[in-house]
Amino acid sequence: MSRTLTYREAIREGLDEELARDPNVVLMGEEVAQYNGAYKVTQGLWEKWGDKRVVDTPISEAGFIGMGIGASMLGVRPVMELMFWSFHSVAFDQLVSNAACVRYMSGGLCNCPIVVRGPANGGTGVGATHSHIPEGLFAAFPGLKVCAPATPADAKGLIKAAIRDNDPVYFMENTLLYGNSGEVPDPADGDFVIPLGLAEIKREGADVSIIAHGRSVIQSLAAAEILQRDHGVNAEVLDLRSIRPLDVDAILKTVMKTNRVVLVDESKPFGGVSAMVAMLIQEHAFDHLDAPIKRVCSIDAPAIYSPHIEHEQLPNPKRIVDKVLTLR
Amino acid sequence: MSRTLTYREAIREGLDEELARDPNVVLMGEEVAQYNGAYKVTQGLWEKWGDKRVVDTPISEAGFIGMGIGASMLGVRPVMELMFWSFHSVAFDQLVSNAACVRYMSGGLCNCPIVVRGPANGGTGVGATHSHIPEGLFAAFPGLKVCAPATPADAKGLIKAAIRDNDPVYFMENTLLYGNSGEVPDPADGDFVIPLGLAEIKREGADVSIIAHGRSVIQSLAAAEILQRDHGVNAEVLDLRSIRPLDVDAILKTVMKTNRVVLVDESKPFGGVSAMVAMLIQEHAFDHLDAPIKRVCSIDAPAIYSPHIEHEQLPNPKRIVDKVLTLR
Amino acid sequence: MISATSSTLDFASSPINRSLTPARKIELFTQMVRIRRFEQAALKYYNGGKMGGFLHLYIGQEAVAVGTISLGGADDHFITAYRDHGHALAVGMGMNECMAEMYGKQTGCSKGKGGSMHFFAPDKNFWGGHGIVAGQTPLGLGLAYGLKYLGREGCCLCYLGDGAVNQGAFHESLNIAALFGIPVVYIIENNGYSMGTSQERSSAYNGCLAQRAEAYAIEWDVIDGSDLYEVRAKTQIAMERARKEHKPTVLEIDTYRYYGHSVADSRAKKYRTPEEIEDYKLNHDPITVFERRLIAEGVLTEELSKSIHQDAKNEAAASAKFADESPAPTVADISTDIYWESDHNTPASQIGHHFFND
Amino acid sequence: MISATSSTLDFASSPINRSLTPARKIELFTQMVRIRRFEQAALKYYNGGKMGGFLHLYIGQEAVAVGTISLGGADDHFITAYRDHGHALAVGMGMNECMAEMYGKQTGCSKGKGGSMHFFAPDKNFWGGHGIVAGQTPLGLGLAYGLKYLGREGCCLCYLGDGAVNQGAFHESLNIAALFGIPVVYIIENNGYSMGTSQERSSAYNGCLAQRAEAYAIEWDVIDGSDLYEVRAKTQIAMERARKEHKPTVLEIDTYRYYGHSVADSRAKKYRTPEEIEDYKLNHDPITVFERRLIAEGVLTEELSKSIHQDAKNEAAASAKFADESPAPTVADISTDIYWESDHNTPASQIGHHFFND
Ligand SMILES: Cc1ncc(C[n+]2csc(CCOP(=O)(O)OP(=O)(O)O)c2C)c(N)n1
Ligand SMILES: Cc1ncc(C[n+]2csc(CCOP(=O)(O)OP(=O)(O)O)c2C)c(N)n1
Ligand SMILES: [Mg+2]
Ligand SMILES: [Mg+2]
Repeated sequence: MSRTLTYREAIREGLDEELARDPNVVLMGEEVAQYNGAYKVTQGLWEKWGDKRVVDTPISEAGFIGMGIGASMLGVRPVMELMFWSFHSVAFDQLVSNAACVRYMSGGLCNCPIVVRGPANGGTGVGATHSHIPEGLFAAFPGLKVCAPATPADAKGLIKAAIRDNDPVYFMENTLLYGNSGEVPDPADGDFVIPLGLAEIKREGADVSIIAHGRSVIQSLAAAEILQRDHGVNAEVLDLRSIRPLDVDAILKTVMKTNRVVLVDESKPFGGVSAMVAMLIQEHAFDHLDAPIKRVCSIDAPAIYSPHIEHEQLPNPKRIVDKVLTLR
Repeated sequence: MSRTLTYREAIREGLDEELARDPNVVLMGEEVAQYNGAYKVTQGLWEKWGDKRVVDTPISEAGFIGMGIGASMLGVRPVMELMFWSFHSVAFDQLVSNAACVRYMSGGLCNCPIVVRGPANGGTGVGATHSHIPEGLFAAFPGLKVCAPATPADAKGLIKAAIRDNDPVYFMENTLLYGNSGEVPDPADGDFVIPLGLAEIKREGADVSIIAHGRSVIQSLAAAEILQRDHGVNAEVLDLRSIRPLDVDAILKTVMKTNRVVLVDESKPFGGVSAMVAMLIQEHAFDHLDAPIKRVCSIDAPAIYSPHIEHEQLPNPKRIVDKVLTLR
Repeated sequence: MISATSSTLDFASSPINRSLTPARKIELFTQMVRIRRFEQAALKYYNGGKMGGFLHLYIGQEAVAVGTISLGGADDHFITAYRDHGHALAVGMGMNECMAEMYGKQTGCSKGKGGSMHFFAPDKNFWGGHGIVAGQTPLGLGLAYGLKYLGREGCCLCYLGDGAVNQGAFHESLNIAALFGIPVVYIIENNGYSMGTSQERSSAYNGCLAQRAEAYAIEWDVIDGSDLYEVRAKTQIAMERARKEHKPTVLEIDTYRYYGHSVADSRAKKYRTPEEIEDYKLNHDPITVFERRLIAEGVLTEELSKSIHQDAKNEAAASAKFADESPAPTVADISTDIYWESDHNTPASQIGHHFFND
Repeated sequence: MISATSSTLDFASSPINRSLTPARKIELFTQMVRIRRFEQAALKYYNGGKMGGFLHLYIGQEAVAVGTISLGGADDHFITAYRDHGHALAVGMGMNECMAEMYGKQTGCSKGKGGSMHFFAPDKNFWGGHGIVAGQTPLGLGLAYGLKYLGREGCCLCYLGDGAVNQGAFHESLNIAALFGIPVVYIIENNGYSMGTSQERSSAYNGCLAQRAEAYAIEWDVIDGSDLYEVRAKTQIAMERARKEHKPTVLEIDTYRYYGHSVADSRAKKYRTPEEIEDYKLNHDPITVFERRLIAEGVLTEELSKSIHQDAKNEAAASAKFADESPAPTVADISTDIYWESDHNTPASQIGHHFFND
């Protein structure tokens, strides 16, 4: 049986279930406890679980994320909220040198089962420093895992997998998805976990593959409907869900089916997840491509504030449709 | 007329000339003054230019790089040394939020003519946290410029261009190149500046294009000699020199000439400069490719310490040769 | 927050305040009123859906920006965090360009690219408006370093919140400021809360936050932010120390915000009691306190005060109209103001690809 | 550096030292000697080209690691920076695995993946060995947080250098430590220099570096690092405060390194005078000081000392032989120890590509 939950509620339910499952799971971050979270993802959890399990921290991202890493080496399972993933910039050393490298540099003696989660997206009128899109940035570091769910069910299933994973997992949510609703399996029907590393076809199609992750999946699905309705193009939409591990097989499979690819990625165009996916496709499915791989990324500038124009900078259905149509 | 200088001396000469040209140029960083620089790039400059122009800082990268950014907004031209570029991790917010975004967020009212320079490379037995390769990471941020010279002449010409540029330029040197010698034009023959954004063919060839930057250029040139001698393959080696701005025309030109490409990039394989270059090539020269674009990156793990094996993790002539031979 | 041990000295008699002409006093009062009325208008139109993102109101803190910035000379510079409307108007920015910025319009001070958190006016020595907590503290250090480097006798006032003191960048800045002798004055605007977290729950300290300066042998002081005279008197000392002796200071100015952390703050009334807010309005509101004072001094009348309020209200309403009628940026505008060289179409900007849109 | 106002108390009579048996005293002396002899061997073979990267010698600082770590119980944990050989041997790691690590061999404590700066032995409560200056300070906080969370009565000793105090992460850690009541003891090993920069040129401070703790209402103390008894007596107080009261402490232990910052330090003899170094060797060398002390106490004889030195020398030489003869990692070894799940071949590790080698 399935109920409808918002993306926000789905993550909260996942956190709540993991708090119940494992007494070593502890949530921490700025305003996650008494304030219920800046975006209310952790609403009610402090009241339910108390001071030990849900912890408000000072505005010291390097300090408390490093603290979580240290505690995890001893067996605690910290799930740390960055109020915005953009604030990774002040904790970067802890995120990429300590969390990513400590296992390696100790020859496998340490491990670091942390989750860092929070919203990572543009489109909310908060300007350039608050709108970084760091999936590709972190996936570039071996030792880290990254995922970016697009739907409530995926968000719940993946946050639970992330918490149980024994490696550092950076979990990228999206402010603009928090209010979206979708079906999520009922806990009464059993533990609902979606493994990292598994992409999902969100829409079957035959003419072109649109490959995306996070909110770009939702935009791609909207574009696919327009393509079908107005242009008779039947697009397949593949949701990566997890960036590292990455479901390369699923990527190659859809490419071999449609022979045409558009990648949709909220990153800036220099690099990002999509440049890597393009590299993999052209390397491993070269003979299956009928046209160059195209991308729809954010327009190459720091994120603009103006609400009048902000959504034009991001991938949106119109830009995706236009790009797909250039393939013909 | 030309003299032979080491890469280290060439950078130093460039710094010295710019200190002489513009009284607002100031060098700062850890141990750059009295100690002459951890890698002796700034040797003698403090003695020559004094406390005002060459400044030792505490071990506070966020503090002093942020200070340089603030000073630059007022007209000072700070050239800041990161003892290792790997220490970007503790100054990341200043580097990517303040330096990259302040012009944009102010609608063009502020500008930030800073240079951040230092070695960015593996291969020196200092382990994972000291061996990050951040060219691609920073080039992903619109607002930043990045270059990575491979030869003494390029190092001198580019550092001078970087200092004169009115935007933030992140200048990536290489510890393993500091001692390399090469011809550098004599200052008596005029001001020697190499503009950012200009790639250079370092070796002409017809059979395959090897595209690289930084020390990978040197490795590629060595590989090209082996390919010629042992396999009769005539490789062209294109040195990107500058990562952003990027000489896309030169890239496409060599690809259209040889129709086969191997990218050599010391980055880890998820992303990096090479994934972006591959994306551009397949998009804009799709019909000119006779084979998939291949890459030689570092083996996908944090940098290993062991001197016995460390150089196997990096691109090296053998790995490049092997990769080129797979194209046939 | 207003500390219990608030001073009973009368700072009206400090030389820096005695030198104020009646006209200048009215001007300072007017500035505070203008900030308040501007923000009340902003709140109204934010709630009316005219703006994006956050709106962090400065209401209740006006004496800090107006008092400190009133001391600035030609070579004194200012930089603050995202709660920046008060400082912007105090340095002399117009309501129009500020309101238009929040509306995301081309006529905004940052062309609609920065928004509420990112006001800038380098021509008025105002360097923003910064969203990353404490990220501006090394920049303020750098502005002051620049002044010293360029041989200008001035200082930089760098503002931050009580929650921001726990960011590493601030600590690094303090050490460098003291070590290098940098003319920077850090002003902690202590409104008692960082979002929903009280000072006690975010900071460990000895007496007060400013006292952290002692760790670096930096001078510090605590100021009652409801008294414009006190703000001016004590800040002036720090600025002179910076300008003349190249020595930094940390000032903690106790103040209060009436509203939530931002307008989106759903819990503003949960972590503070209505009594707490009411007490502040009655007894510590910097505008009311200064108004009473100026009336007692015979400088201001109730009538004049009313007309100042009315003028400010009108000016704010006009700025909203200006903003509303201004053109929005175009898609092409997204791609400018990224590189100086590109914006100036220099030879350097012609070489290689700077942008990677297809 | 040894401060001028070094205490004249005799810490031999502190209860924690009075409780030492003669055998245990010899053991502590032996540990210091082993560290020194190990490093002298390391230096020899480093210069002989057997190792890569840096070699940061601990010689001169031995009483700090040995004195503090000797106080550790089952639930006390340790973490330090890159100058980590002393701590490693003091927690009980073998010379073989340490030397082999520097040689970059499979038999190294980190399988040759970490090198000199990255020794680890979690089974001995030793968590590294960290290269980024002060990057370990939040980790130490976290280990101590973990102890408290898991309900274990222990503490974490987290070491850092005098230059490291100027990193933001340390400051953030101190605030959290005090605010949350974390059982961490920060030990500043003050050897007077960060690379070529003296304490005076890198830090602004009031009296001493440990005093920075006052900003957070944290207890602090200064210790003469040449006297093992003093190190133990004062550190014990801090550890008990942590274990029993969940309160942090900052200790500054004045010490000295004989050699350069690292062996590559070309200027080690330029920023310090030969007299400075000589004075230290004669009057403050922790091994000499403790040796004299134990001889005076009748616990040690010169002969026994000699044989301890000789044994340590032999042990170090044997470890070099062991390292030399051990196998180097293979190319395949590069690709392990990245993910726990992959190393354990779990179902999770089978899904999706974790690695992107072609
Ligand atoms: C590095 C960073 N972390 C978190 C935030 C989110 N945030 C914005 S304002 C704020 C509270 C700051 O409080 P304070 O410094 O007291 O300033 P005030 O808002 O009271 O003026 C937080 C947590 C941020 N912008 N930057
Ligand atoms: C963030 C960072 N910046 C710079 C360095 C380079 N570095 C390594 S050790 C060192 C000096 C540290 O001095 P101190 O903290 O006094 O420790 P000591 O070496 O004296 O034990 C520097 C600058 C680094 N490893 N990490
Ligand atoms: Mg506040
Ligand atoms: Mg030191």
